[in-house]
Amino acid sequence: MAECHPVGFQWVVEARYRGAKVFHIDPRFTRTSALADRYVPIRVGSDIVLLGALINHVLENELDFREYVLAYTNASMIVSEEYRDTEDLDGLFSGFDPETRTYDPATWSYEGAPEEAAAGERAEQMDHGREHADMGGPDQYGAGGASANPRPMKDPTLRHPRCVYQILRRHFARYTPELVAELCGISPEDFAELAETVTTNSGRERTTMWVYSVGWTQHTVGAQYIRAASILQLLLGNIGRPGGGILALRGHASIQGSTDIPTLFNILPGYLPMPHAHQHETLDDYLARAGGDTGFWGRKRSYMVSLLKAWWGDAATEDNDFRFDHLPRLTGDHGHYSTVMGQIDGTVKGYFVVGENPAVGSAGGRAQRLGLANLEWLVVRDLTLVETATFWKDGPELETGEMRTEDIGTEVFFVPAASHVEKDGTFTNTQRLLQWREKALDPPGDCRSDLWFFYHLGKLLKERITSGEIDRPLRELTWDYPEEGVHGDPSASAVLREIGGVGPDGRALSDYTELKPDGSTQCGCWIYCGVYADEVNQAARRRPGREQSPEAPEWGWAWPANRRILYNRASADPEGRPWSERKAYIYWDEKKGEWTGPDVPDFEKTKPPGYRPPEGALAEAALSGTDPFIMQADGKGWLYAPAGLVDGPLPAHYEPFESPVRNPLYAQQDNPARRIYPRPESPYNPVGAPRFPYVLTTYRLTEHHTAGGMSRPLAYLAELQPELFCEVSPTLAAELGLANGDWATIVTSRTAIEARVLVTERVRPLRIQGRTVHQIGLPYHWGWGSGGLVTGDIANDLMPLALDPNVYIQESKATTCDVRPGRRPRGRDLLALIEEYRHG
Amino acid sequence: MSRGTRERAVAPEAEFRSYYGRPVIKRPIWHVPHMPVYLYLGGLSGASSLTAIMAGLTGRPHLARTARIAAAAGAALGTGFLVAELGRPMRFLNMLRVFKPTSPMSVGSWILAAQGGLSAVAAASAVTGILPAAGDAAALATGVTGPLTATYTAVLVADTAVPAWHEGYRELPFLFAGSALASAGAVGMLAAPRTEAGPARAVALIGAAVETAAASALEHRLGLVGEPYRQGRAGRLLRAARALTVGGGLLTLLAGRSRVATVASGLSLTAGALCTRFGVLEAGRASAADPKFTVVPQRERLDSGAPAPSSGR
Amino acid sequence: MAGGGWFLRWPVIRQLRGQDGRGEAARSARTDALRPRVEEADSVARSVCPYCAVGCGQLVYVKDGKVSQIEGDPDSPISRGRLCPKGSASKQLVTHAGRQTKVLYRRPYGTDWEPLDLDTAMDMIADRVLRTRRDTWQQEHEGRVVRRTLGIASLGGATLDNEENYLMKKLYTALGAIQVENQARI
Amino acid sequence: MAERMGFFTDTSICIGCKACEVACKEWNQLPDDGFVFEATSYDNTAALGASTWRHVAFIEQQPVWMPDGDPMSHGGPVPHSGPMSHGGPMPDGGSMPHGGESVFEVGRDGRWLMSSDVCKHCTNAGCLDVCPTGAIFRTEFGTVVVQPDICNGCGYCVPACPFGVIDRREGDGRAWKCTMCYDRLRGGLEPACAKACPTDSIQFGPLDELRERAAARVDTLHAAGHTEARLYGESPGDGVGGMGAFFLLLDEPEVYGLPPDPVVPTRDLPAMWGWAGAAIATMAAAVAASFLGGRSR
Repeated sequence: MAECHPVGFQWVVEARYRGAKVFHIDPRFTRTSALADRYVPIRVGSDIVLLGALINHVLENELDFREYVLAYTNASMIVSEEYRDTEDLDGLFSGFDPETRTYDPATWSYEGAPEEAAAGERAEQMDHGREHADMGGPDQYGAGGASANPRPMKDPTLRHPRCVYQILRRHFARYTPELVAELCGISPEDFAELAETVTTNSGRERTTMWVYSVGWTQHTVGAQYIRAASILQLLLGNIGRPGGGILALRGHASIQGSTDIPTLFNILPGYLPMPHAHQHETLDDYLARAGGDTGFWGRKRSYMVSLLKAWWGDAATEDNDFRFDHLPRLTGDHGHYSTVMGQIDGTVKGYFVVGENPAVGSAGGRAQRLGLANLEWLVVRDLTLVETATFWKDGPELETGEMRTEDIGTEVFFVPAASHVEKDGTFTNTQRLLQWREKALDPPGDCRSDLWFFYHLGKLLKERITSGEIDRPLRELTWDYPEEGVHGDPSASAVLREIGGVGPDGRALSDYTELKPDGSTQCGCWIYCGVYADEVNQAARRRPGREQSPEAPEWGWAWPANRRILYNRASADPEGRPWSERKAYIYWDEKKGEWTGPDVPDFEKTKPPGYRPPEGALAEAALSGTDPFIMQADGKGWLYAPAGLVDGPLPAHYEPFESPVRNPLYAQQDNPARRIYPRPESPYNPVGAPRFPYVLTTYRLTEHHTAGGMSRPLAYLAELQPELFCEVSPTLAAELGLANGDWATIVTSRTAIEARVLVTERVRPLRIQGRTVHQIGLPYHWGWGSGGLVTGDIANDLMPLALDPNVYIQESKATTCDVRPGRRPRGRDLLALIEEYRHG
Repeated sequence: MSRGTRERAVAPEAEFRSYYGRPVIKRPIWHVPHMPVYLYLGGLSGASSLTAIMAGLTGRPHLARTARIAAAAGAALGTGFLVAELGRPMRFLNMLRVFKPTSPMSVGSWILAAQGGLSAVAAASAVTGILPAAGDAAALATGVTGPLTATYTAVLVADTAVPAWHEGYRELPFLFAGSALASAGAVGMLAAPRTEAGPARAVALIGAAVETAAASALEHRLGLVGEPYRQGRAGRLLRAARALTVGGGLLTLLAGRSRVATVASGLSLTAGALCTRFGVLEAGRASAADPKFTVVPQRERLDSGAPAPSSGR
Repeated sequence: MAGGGWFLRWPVIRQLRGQDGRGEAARSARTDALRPRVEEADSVARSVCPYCAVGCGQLVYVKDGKVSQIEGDPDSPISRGRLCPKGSASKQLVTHAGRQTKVLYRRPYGTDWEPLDLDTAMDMIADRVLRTRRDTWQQEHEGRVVRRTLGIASLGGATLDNEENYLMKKLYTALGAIQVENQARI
Repeated sequence: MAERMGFFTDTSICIGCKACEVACKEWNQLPDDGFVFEATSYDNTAALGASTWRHVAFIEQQPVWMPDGDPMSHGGPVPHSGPMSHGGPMPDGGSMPHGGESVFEVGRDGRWLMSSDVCKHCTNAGCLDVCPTGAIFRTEFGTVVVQPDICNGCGYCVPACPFGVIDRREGDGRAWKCTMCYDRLRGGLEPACAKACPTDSIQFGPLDELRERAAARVDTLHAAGHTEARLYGESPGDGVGGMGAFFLLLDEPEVYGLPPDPVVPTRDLPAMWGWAGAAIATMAAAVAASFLGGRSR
C-alpha cells in the first residue's frame, strides 16, 4: 500500500498512531513492510492456505463473532445432500465435468426445493454448467450476486452436519499452521501471532480490516482469494462496520468507475448482465435469470428499463420490450484474451485502444502484438506514442525477425488524447467516491478528450447509417448532448446527468429507489442514480474535509446514495443497538423511528429491526429488519456461496497454473476450471519442470505507473527508477553467479528478457515442502517506447495466458521461470533459446 | 545497543559505517590547473611584493624592479585564473558586492583587488619611471597586501569541511607562505642579475625550508585525516614537490656562480611550489571523496564524549 | 528598498549603514520581489490525480494558457493536500516534450508515420467502423438472434472518465460490438 | 524578522516514496539528474546536489537468511546486511556484505530505513559564511538561500558545507540548493516537499514548535521500545549551532550518509587567521632576514 497508494497510506500511519497493529504479508519486503509492525513473507500463490488456516483457527476455537454470524450470515443454512466437498472428491466439488472443465453448480444449493422455482429457471439450476461458466460467473448475476433460496432450512445451533458452519469446519480442517509452514513458508510462530492478533482484534469492541490489491486478484483462483477473506471477515463480524471490511486498492484513477460503468464485455452499467443469446430472448427471460427477486436487486426491472430508456428514449416502449432487442447478445467468453486470439485468427478486424497499452501491459505480450499485426485497422488514443501504436515500427518481433514492417497490413490511426486537466468529468476512486474534475484549459493541437472522440464518432456514424434494420439501434440511440467550447466538446455534466437518472417530470432523480419499471424514468447507471440530485452535480461538491465529520459526506458523492460504508446496518446488533460504544456507527433511533448515524444508512431508513417480511414479498420488502446485506436475495453474508462462482462454493487451495510445487492437499493440482489458451501463441511452462525452478512475481514501484506510458516519459519519475531490475536473494545470486548491478536474463516458455540485478535480503528463500524455493520479483513498467526517457524489456511478455474462470483475470502474480547471468541473446538467437526451453 | 560494537567500529582499521561508501561532503569543484596555479601566482605575487620592498630599501634596484613586476604579473595573471574558475565569469565583480569577514574569499577578493591595483601601480612606475613616489608608496603598501595575498588562500582552503584541509589549518598558512617565498625567491634568482640575487636565493632557501617543514607536519601530525597527503595522487605530487623543493634548495646552496645551476634550482623550486599547490588540491579531493575522513574523526569525537561545541555566534 | 540608485543599493554601502552583510544587506531586488508563482495564476481548477485510485485532490494552476503548477488540494478529506511522486509529477505529465499532439497515420504496409488532419482521420475511422461492421455482421449465431459484430473490439484504460466509459459502452452496444474490454479486467 | 521556520523529518514514518524529490523539482523547475541505475537499494538519486534538493536514502538492514529459510543465527542481534564500512551492494557485484556488526537488533522482520535528506539551513551555515558575493543570505525566516541572480559560481560554498548539500550545476555555473521554497514562504505557503509528503514524515513549521514535537515523538518511540530513535540536528549546542532542518533517525547518522558530528568550518576561522598571521610574520621575517643577513654576509 505504501508502494502503490502512498497517499492512502497516511491513514495507516494515523491508525498506527492510535494503536493499530499492521501486518504486511507479501512475497517481498516492500516499502509497506518497512512501516508495518510485522512483516510476514509468503510464497506467491499460497494465500488461500493462509486464509484457510485462519478460518480453521477461528472455527476450531469457536472464536467467531457468534451473534453476528448467526444473525447476518448463512452459517446456519442447510446445504443439499447432493453436495460433495473437495474433501470428498480430492480437490473437486460435486458437479464437475472433466470434458468441459466446468461445474454444474446445481448440487451446491441449499436443501429443499426453491420456493420460487416456478418463476423461472434459477441460475443455479441451469442444466449446462458450460453456460454458467461462459457467462463470466458472478457478474452474470448482477450487483446482487446469484439468487438463492431466500428461506432455506436452518439450524440455529449450527450442529447440523450439513449446515454451512459445519461444512466450513470440515472443508478447512486440513488448513493447519503446519500446512501454512509447508506451503506458504510462514513459521508456526508467525502464524500464531497473526491469528491471535486478528481474532483478538475482532468482535464487539474491535475490528480488523484486510487490504489487498492485484496480489490477490491476478491468479487463476483470484476470485476465491477474495471469497476466503470474505469468509474470515464475516466469521469475525468485520463487514459493514467501521474499521472492518476487505478493501480493494485499485490501481487506476477510475478503474472502479470502469467496472461500475463498464467498458467490459459481460456487463452493462450498474452490474446488469449483458444478455446471453441462449438464455435471454426477451426482457422477461433476462430478468428471470439475472439474479434474485428479493432484496434491492429485486428491483432489477426498474434498473434495466431505466437504462434502456436512457439509451433509446422514446423509441423504447413497453410494447417493444423497451428495445431490449437492441442489445447484442453474448455467446461465451468475449474477454480481452479471447479477443486477442480472435485478432490472431482474423475474426477481429478493427480495434480501438483507448488509454491502454496491451503491447506492454497485458500478459503474454508477444500474442498481443501478433494480434495487433493481424488487424485491418487500429485506432490508438493516448498522450504519447505508446508501444501499442508503434509495434509495427519498433516492436521486439522485428528484432527477432518474426515480423517485418513491410508485411504488417494494419492501418494505424494515432489520435492524441486530452489529459486529465484538459477535460471535465468524474473519476470513481477505490472507495466508490465520484469526484468531478474541473477543466483547467483546452487540450493542445489535435488532442481531444475521449468523450469528444466517441461523441463525434457517434455523430458521424449516425449521419452515415441507412434505414436498414441493423442500423436501427444506432438510429434510435439518444445522442444529443449540448456542445461546449472551441472544439465542440459534448457536455460531460449532461452525460453525468443522464447517468444519474431523470424522472417523469424531467427532473434529476435523487435515489435509485425512485426508478420505475414502467419506462417513466431513465437512468444510465442505476447505482449512480442521485449523482445529479436536485439538479446539482453532487460529485463536484467540495466542502473541505476539515469542516466535516471523518466520513466527509459533502465531498464528492459515493455510490450508492452517497454511502461511505456498505452494508452498514451490520454495524448494529440485530436489535439495532451499536455492538459497542467504541464501534457505534449506524443504529436504530427508536424515538424517531429511523436508522441514524454519521453515514447514510445502507438500509431502508424507517424499516425497524423488528420488521419481518410477509409471505411472497418481493424486492427489499422481502428482507427482514435484521438482514443487512440488502443486495443479496436473502439479505445474508454468504460464508458459503450456493451459486455465483464457477469454480466452487468455497475457496480451496490450488497451486498456480505454473508452479514448482505439488499440491499436497488434493490430487487436483490447480484450479480445475481455470481458463487457458493452449495454442502456439500461448505456450506454458510444464508444472514442476526442472528447467523452470524459480517462482516469478511482478509488481509495481511507487515511482512508475503500470506499463509506463504515464511515467517513463517524465524525467522526474524516470530518473528515480531508470531501469528494469529483478530482485533476487543473496543466496540465489551466489548460486547463479549474479552480481548486484549486473545483468540477468529471466526465461519462461513465452520469452526471455533481461534486467539489471538487485541483490537484496528483502527477498528471502522460503522453505517449502522441505526444499528451498526462490522467488524473483520483477517490476513491469518498462517497454521500448511510449516516449520513454528510459526503456527496458517487458516483464509481462514472460507471463502465461492462464485466467481466473470467474472474472478472466490473468495469473500474472505467480509463475515459474529460469534465471541466467548476463544479457539475453538478440535476434534469432533469442528464439533459439526459447525453443530450447520450451522443449526442454 | 552494544557499545562494544561501536568501539570496534573505531578500531585502528578505521572500520566505520557509511551510506554505500558514498562521500558525506562534496568534492571541491575547483579545476586543474586554474585553482592551484592561482594559488601559486598569489603566493608569487605576495612574496615578490615583500622582496620588492626589501630590495628597494636595501638598494637592489634590479631585484626590486623584477620583484615588482613579478608581484604585479602574479596578481594580474592570478586574477585571470580566478575569473576563469568562476561558473559565471561575467559576474566577477560581484566579488566586491559585499565585504564578509567570515569569508576568506571575500576578504581575499578585497585583498587581491588591493594587491592587484597597488602592485600594478608599483610595477608600472618601476617600468616607466613615471610617478616614482606613487610607485614607491604603492609598493610599500603591498607590504601589507602582499603577504595577505600569499597566505589568505591557506585560510580559504582550510575554511572548508574538507577534513584534510580544515584540520591542516595550522600548517597550511606556513606551507603556502613557504611556497610563496620559494616561488618569489626562485623568480628573483632567475630574473635578477647575479649581483643582486643573493637575498632572493636566501628567500628561496628559507621558503623551501619552511615549505618542506610545513608539508612534513601536514603529512604526519594529522594522523588518519592526513592520509590523503601521503597516499595516492596527492601523495605522489607532494613527494615530487618535496624532492623538487629540497633539490632546488640544495642546488641553490651549491649553485654559486653557475647560471645553469641557478636556472635549474629556480625552475626546480617553482616546479616544487606548483606541485605543492596541485598536491594540496588533490589531497582535498581525495579527502572529500572517502567518507572515512569525515566520519571516523567525528565518530571518535562523539565517542570520547567531546562533541564539537557550537561556535556560539 | 528602491531609490538611491545602484550606489545606495550596493551591499557594501548598506553594510556601512548598519545592515547585516549575511542577511538584509545581501538581498537583491529580485529577491525582494519574490512571490510564489501560483499567486499569479489566471485560474485554478480543482481536479483529481490521474494515477492510482486513491483519488487525491489536485489544484491545477493556469497562467497564460499554460499549466504553471499542479499540487495537492488541502481541502480533500482523502489526501489532505498530499501527493505521491506520480501525483507530484502531474504537471510534467501534461506538459512534457514527449507528448504527442498531432494525429498520425500509418497506411497498411507503410514504413513510417504520415501526418493526417483530425477531421479526415475521424471520417476515415467512421468509414472503417461501418465497413467492418457490415462485413462482419452476425444476425444469428447457433440459431439464436445475436445481432452483433465480432469484427470490432475495444480496450479502454482505467483512467477514462465515467462519462467517457458511458458513451463508449452506449455507442459500442448500439453498434453491436461486444468485445469491449477495459484495464479493469487486467 | 519573522519566526524561524524549519523542517522536522521524522524518518520513522518515511515510506521512501520520493514525492518530496519530485514535488521539489516540479516547484523549483529543476533539471533531471540523468538516468542511472545505481543498484543501491531503491536509491537512484545517490545524493543531494545542484539539481536534487531532496534525496531519499534507502538502507536495508535485513536478517541474513539461509537457504533453510531461517535467519543465520538465533539469539542476540541478528546478523544483517546493513551498510558497514564501505557497505552496501559492492560495485564489483556479489551480495551485500554483512559485517555482522549490528548495532541494533533488526529482528526477524528486518528493517528498511528511509530518510529524506535536505539542506539543514544551519544556524551557523558554512556556505553562507564563506559566500564572497552575498549571493547566499539568511532570510527573514531564518533559512539560508542562494540568490541565482547574484551567484557567480565561485564554488567556495561547495566544500564549505559539512553535509555536502550545495553544489555547482554543470552548464549553468551557479551554485544551487534547497531554498525551503523561499518564494512559497513569502506567500504564506509551506514548502513543496512538506506539502506533498504523504505520511507527514516531512513536517514544516516554526522551529521551536517542531523541536517540541520531535522531542515528544522520541519519547513516544522510546516508550514503545524503539530506543534507537534519536534526534539529529535539533540541538543549538551542536557544531553548526542547530539545524533549521533536523531529523529523527533510527540509526547512527553516518548510516544515512550524514556526518555524525558536523562543525561549521568557520568556527575555527579566528584561529586560522591567527596561524595565517604567524605565517605572514614568518614571511616578513624571512624576507627581512634574507636581505639583512645578506648584507652582513
